[in-house]
Amino acid sequence: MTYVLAIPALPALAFAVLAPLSRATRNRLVPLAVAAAGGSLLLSIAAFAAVWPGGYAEEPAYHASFVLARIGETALSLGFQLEPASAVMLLVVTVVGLAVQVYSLGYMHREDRIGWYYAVLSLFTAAMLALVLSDNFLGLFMSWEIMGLCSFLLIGFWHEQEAPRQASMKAFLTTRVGDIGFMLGLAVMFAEVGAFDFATVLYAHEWSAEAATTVALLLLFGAMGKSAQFPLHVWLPDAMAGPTPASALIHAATMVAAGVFLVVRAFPVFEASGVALTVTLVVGLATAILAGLLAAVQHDIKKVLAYSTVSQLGFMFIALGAGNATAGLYHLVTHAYFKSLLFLGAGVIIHAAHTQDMRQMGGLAKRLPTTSIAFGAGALALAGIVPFSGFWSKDEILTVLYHEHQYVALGFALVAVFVTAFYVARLWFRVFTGPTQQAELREGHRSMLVPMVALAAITAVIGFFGPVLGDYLGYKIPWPDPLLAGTSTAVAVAGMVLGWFVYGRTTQVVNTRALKQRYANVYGVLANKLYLDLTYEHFLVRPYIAATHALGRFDAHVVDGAVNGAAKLWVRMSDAGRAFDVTVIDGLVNGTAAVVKAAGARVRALQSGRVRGYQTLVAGAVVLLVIFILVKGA
Amino acid sequence: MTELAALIPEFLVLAGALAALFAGADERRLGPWLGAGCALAAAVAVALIGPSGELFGGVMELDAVAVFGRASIASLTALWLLWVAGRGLGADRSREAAAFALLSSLGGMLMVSAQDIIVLFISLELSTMPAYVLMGYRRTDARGLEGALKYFLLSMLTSLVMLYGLSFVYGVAGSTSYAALSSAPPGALLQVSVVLVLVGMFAKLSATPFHYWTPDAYEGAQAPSVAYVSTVPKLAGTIALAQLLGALPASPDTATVVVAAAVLSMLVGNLAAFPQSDLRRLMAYSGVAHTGYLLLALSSGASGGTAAVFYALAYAVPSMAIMLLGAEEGVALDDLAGLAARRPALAWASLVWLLSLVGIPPMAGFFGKLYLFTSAVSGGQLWPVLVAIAMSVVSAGYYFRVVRRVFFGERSDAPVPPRNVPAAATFAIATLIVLALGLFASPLLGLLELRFRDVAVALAPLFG
Amino acid sequence: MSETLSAPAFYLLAFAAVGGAVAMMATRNVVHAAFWLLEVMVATAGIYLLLSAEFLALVQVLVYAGAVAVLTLFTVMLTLRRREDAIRPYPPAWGSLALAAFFGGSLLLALAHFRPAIAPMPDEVPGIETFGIEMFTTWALPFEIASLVLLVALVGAVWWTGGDE
Amino acid sequence: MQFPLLTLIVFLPLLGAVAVALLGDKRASAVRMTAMVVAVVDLALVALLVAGFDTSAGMQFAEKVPWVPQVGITYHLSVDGMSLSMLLLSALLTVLAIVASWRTEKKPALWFSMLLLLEVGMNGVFVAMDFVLFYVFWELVLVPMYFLIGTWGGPRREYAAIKFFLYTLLGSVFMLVGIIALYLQTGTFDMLVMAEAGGLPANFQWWVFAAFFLGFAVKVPVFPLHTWLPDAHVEAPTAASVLLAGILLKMGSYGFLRISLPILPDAAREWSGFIAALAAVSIVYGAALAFAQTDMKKLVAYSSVSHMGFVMLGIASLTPAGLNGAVAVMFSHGVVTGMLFFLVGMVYERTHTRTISEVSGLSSKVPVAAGLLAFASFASLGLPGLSGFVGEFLSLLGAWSSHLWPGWVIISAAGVLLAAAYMLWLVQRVVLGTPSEAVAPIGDLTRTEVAVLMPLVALTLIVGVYWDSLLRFTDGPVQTILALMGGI
Amino acid sequence: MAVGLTHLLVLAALLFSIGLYGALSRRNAVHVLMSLELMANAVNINLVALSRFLTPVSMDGQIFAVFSMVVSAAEIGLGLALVLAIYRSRRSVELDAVQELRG
Repeated sequence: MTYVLAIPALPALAFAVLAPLSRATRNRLVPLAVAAAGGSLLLSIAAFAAVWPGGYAEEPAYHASFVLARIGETALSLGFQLEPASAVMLLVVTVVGLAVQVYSLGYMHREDRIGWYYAVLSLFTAAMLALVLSDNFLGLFMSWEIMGLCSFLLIGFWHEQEAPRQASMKAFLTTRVGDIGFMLGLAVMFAEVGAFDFATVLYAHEWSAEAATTVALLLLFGAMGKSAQFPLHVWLPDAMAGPTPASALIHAATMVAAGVFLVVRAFPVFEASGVALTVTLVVGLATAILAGLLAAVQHDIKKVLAYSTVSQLGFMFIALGAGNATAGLYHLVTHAYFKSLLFLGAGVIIHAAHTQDMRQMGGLAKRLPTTSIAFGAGALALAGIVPFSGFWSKDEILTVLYHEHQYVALGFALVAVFVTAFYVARLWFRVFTGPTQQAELREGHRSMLVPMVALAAITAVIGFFGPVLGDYLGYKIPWPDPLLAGTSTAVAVAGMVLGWFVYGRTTQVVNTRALKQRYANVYGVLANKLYLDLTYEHFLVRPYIAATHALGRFDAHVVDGAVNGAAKLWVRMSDAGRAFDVTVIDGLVNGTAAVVKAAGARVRALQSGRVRGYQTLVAGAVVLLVIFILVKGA
Repeated sequence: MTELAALIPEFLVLAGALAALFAGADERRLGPWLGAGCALAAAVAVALIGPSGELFGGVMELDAVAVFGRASIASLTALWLLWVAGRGLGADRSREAAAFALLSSLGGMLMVSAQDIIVLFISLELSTMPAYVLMGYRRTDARGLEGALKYFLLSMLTSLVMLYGLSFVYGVAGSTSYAALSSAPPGALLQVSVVLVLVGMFAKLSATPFHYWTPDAYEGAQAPSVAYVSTVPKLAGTIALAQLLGALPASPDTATVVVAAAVLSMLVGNLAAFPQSDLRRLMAYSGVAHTGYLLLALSSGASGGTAAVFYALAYAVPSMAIMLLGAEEGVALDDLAGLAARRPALAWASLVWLLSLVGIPPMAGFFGKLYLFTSAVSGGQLWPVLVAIAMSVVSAGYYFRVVRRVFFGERSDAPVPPRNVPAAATFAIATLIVLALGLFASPLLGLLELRFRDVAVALAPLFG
Repeated sequence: MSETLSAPAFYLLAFAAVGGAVAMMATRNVVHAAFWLLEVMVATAGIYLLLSAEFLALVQVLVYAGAVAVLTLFTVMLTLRRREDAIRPYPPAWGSLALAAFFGGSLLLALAHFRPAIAPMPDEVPGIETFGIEMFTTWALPFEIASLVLLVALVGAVWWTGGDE
Repeated sequence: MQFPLLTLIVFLPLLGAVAVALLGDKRASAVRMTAMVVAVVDLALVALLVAGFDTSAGMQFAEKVPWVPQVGITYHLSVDGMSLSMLLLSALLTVLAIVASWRTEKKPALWFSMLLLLEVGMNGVFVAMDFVLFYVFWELVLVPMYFLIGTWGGPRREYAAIKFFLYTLLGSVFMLVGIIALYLQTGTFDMLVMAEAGGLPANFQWWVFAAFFLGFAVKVPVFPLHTWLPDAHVEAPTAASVLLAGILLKMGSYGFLRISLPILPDAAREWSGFIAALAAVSIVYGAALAFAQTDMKKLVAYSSVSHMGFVMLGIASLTPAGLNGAVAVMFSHGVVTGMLFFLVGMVYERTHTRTISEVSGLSSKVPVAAGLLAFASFASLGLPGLSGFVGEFLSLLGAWSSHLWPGWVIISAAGVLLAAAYMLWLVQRVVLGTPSEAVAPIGDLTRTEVAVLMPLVALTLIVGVYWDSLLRFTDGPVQTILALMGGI
Repeated sequence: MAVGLTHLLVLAALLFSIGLYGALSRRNAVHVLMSLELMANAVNINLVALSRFLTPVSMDGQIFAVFSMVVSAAEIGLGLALVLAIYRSRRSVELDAVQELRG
């Protein structure tokens, strides 16, 4: 089964070929990248099949590792393992990856740097595949960071403009805040266990609650950065400055889910801690609701989707926090498909409408039929409407909460469901219904539609395979409980109805502007993204920059100044040294002798030049020495 | 007769002095040439004859240190004369200068072998008196004479103080021989007289606070004279002082006096050298500073003596070379600007000398400092060593003011003196000595019978 | 020969010496000072005689009272452009006086503790013969060195006073 | 006696330096070729050494002959893996520096002979096992660097040169005191003998450690002894900057590893908390100052302070991972910062400015330079898969699992973020964006320039991907040091 | 009280101190030289007295005194020549006039 190694290797190879040659070849090598993605998909399917029927197994189906470094007795190794969870993730990544790559052929075909775009996309795919295959936390972290690099490069793809540049940096730095937690988590893990591989860390080691809590919380912090959980989510909406297909792949389907995947991987540690699970739950709930609310006030279609992603990731964290990793993973899978679908749809819409502002859109359903159908499937999945995939996985999360008797959390989760349905409806009605505002609206290119349709199909049917997937993962995913399913569907429908009521009717019944004014405080908070960016800006970034400049001055004036001051002092001292002859000794002797003319007034620096003065000094020194000796000897 | 044979080197030097004095016309500089030859021959003779026991009823003894001292004094004098033979002394005749230098060296050679205070005193005078004349060698130059007068008056004053001290030393010990000193009955008078003797030696070595004549005299003098006076008599004086201190009864108070002078010299010399713009004055203060290092070593017992002797040589050679460089290029620091462009080889040689004075390896100065600090620390003088070390960084500051001008300075109007083989040879030899003393110190130290190991006492009590 | 000296002779000579020295310092005329120095030298020669150092007394008179004093006087004369130059108003140099007093005082303090082992004078006082033998056997080398010192002084003096080129 | 390979490696450049100096400025091309050949041969000899090196054994290729037997000074050269990695770096960077400064027009003979002389000192420091010899090489480095900065540097070159000289001299004279004290205590100048013997009184160790600390910390440099560094770097010509950052700084941390830890173990333990604190401060302070710079070179210079902080953190941890990490950072920093300085120099040559705000949009104008600059930046900020990550990660690992206060480790970990901040800021401003006026007319890197950078790129990748390629050399010595320290 | 060694040593000390005072306070170079001469004289008295009372047989002190005389005579001779040379260039033997070199 060595071919498993080829799954990440193929896109990596594509990167290695494309990156240096991208400029020279423009788009001629792009098919190579697509082919590599396709190859990875085929191999992933093979790998998926090879693990079939899955279930719990002591040993992974495939395991390969090599030693990275030896430190004394300790060997740090990198390795790859194939087991059900990674096989599922392989499929998610390669499917979405291929879809995005094909879609990008159309979406990006006018770009000069399309070769570079594909190179980074391939590197990203390779890193993500390596991440899901990794058999240890170190390898996971390394791939994780490389994904961060790719994210940086893709967000800043249009680096000639200010916004993408800023956004890319913000994304990298914010996730790096989380990465500090990850790195420290690794350090603590190493101190505690002395190894990074899953087998040892998760199963062979007896975790104490404290150690487990420390590690788990640190890893969670890392996951929160990468998965854009509150309050580290601020980078994700900005990251929408990148090309839309890249957003679909990285900032919707895969990379942002890596945080969830990390928690899934480290789940035994979380379980050993307990506290960490609660924190995870709280974080998930907060994120799910707040991000949902934020999504409801955005006008930029991509930002709505971005906040939606944040919110949905919150759902995944809720599942994890509730103690069910499989449910989280399940939602990860379904979300990956439908959210990438939504992004791809948004890409077509943006191409067609030449704007991202929903207020300038409307009536697109008629002009973009295929897109609207595919987008609709995704939207319904997001809202959690039967039979689209989101329904099943979300329902599973609610079930878990119910079974775990987390009723309060369940209540909040239902609020989040409501909010989600509301903003989905808002989005839909704003964009697809109502009067058309643009004259020229064209459906997307075939290369863009095909992946969307494929993803829409998956979104439509995948929910029915939930139990099968559960079995594959070694965990039972039951069919939905009618009562709970009914409740959640009802909540969702209610949300959508509200959305229709506010945005959907041709004659505006609800004056949104009046509402905004009436609840200006609430709206203000939401419109300003909870003031988080401002808070970070004012309380972290600006003070830091100010501090660096202050330190710069400090360094130049105080630290260096101290040295220069010492040098000045030294120059003074050297003057003093010359003056020493006259001022100190001369003064001393003259004080005794009290005869040399105008001694005090003639304290010129330097040697006086007067030989009689010298003689007096010498005699004085002699006298002092003799007295010293006599006193000492006595 | 055998006793006189041991002094063949001294006779050679004397012969050189007389020959130089009476050598004919000055154009071909026969005097310096003859003198250089004799001095070199003397150095070789010293090495060939080697150490011998007591001579002339014990007033002298040619021990290893004396042999080293005589050989190095004679060699250094030969080196200096070689340069003088090449370049002369400007408008002045070089015959007398050569004779004076040789006579002074003769005094130095006798001084380092002295085992009797009478011999010590009289040879000290013999080594000093020609130096006055060399300082004021340009007899119509008011500044030179002023310097010489200051030198003379202070030197004579301190000589008399020393002589007075010596008279009491003789009185207390009942004999003028060194051998009797160590067994002299202790007492306040002995202590006082030893201090008076030290005053004389300090003044000759220009240690603070008896150094006042040094900067003025050097600045007034011609650079070649300074090159000689600042080095050879100091080397001789150091060795003589080492011998004398070795003979005196051990006294912590004496050590305190020496250390105090050492620390003061290091401070005043290094600090005052910094702002100087005249090379002679700079080297005068730097000489004061180096005297401080020497005294520091001398204050720490027998191994310190050896270290001081080594350091004195490691100081003398580059110092002489730098002053001779000043003689060729001008004594204002700015005169040296752009030397690297005009005379690159000389510039690089000067770098070697200056680095040696700073104490940068692998030059002789570094090893000198290494041995010196080692013996001083082992002698318990930790704080003075720290001062010395801090001051050696300060010294880098002013030596590098020279380096900076030599290498980075710009000067277009400077005349390039005509090629001169003896002068070039002088510089080359000086450079080689500086390097060789550092890299191949082993034979020399062997000669000095350095026994670092024996004095390598545990430092633990210091830190305990 | 006794271990003590004739007191009257000593005090007389000592008075002459110290008095001469004080007078030498007190006079404002450098020429007078030279003569007072001469007086001190002669008195010193007397003290040498008192100490049975006849040869030294002789040398003292010859070298100091003779050569040096004359030399000094010549120099004084040569460096006086006018008669008045010889006379300088000396303000009281209290500082120097204090230093000198401190020095002398300290020495006297040190001398107070000095308990030398006085050696008895042999019956036959070593005379000039012994002196000569000592000088030219044990001290032959220093003697030669001393002659070189004189040579240096001679050549040096000639160099400095010679030529006006 | 075996073939004196180490002597040859150390002193071959000296011969080269003399030869080059004798050739003189007029025969510039001969000068260059000679320098090049000597440096390349030296690198080849080091490669030979690497090939013949047995990673399972300790000190190898030893040469030991008495030098000044009266005092017990020996001519003792030897290598272990740690020395070897530094030696390789030194030989490699010298070759690259020579190539990169190929077209030096001002006094070429002096330039190349100083570069070679510098190599003598650098090589020597890493293989000398006798204190006096070590000190000789240590100080030998000062002189050529003084001239490299003072002759070919920027407008304030003389000031920067003398500042560099005096600062490091001040440090090293205190080191000399330490050496003397050790000698007097042990009666030998041989580092290895001293380390083996051990058993020095704790109080004594403390003072000697303090002396060595001053010497090494100035060189590293550790906050607050770092202020010579920015001046030196800004004024220094590119090749000198590369060697300064690449090798000279490492001499300090190498000193800690080779001398302070094994010979003064008790003091090292006692001081480790203090060193960790300074390391953490250096990391954050350096990063903060790097961020505040408007000059590219100064930014890179201050980043060195930050990176060397990780070295010190790893050393302070006194754990296998930490020490390995320290050496790894040393190596990686040499490679990566070398690369950065080369690139900044190459950009400067073209745009005649190093002001960040005046240079932008390199990527669309000079993609190769921009790509390599970005690559180096990411390596510098510690991206996994590139060499920078290896050491910093191991340092953190080691520091956490050590006795050190976790707060220092957390602060240091924050340095990873700050490194990203200033490096990305640089990338964002310089590499990305639209070409500025200064960038508009410039051309991309020449083949020679790319050739200079390629070995560094390769090393960055190799070490970053396969850590053991470096750590196999360092782990043995690290274990030896820790064993000499009496285990942890 | 019998006159003994101490008397002579005190006499010498007195003379030396007086000489020192003169050497420090006189402004005329020749006068200073004469004061120095006085000091040398004091030392010689010291030497001869010590010789007389402590080593009457070997007469080391007397020998020493002879050398001392020779040396100081030589010094004085040289010194006077120097003063003359200075006088020629400066037309003055005032020490305070000789202070061109300083610093």
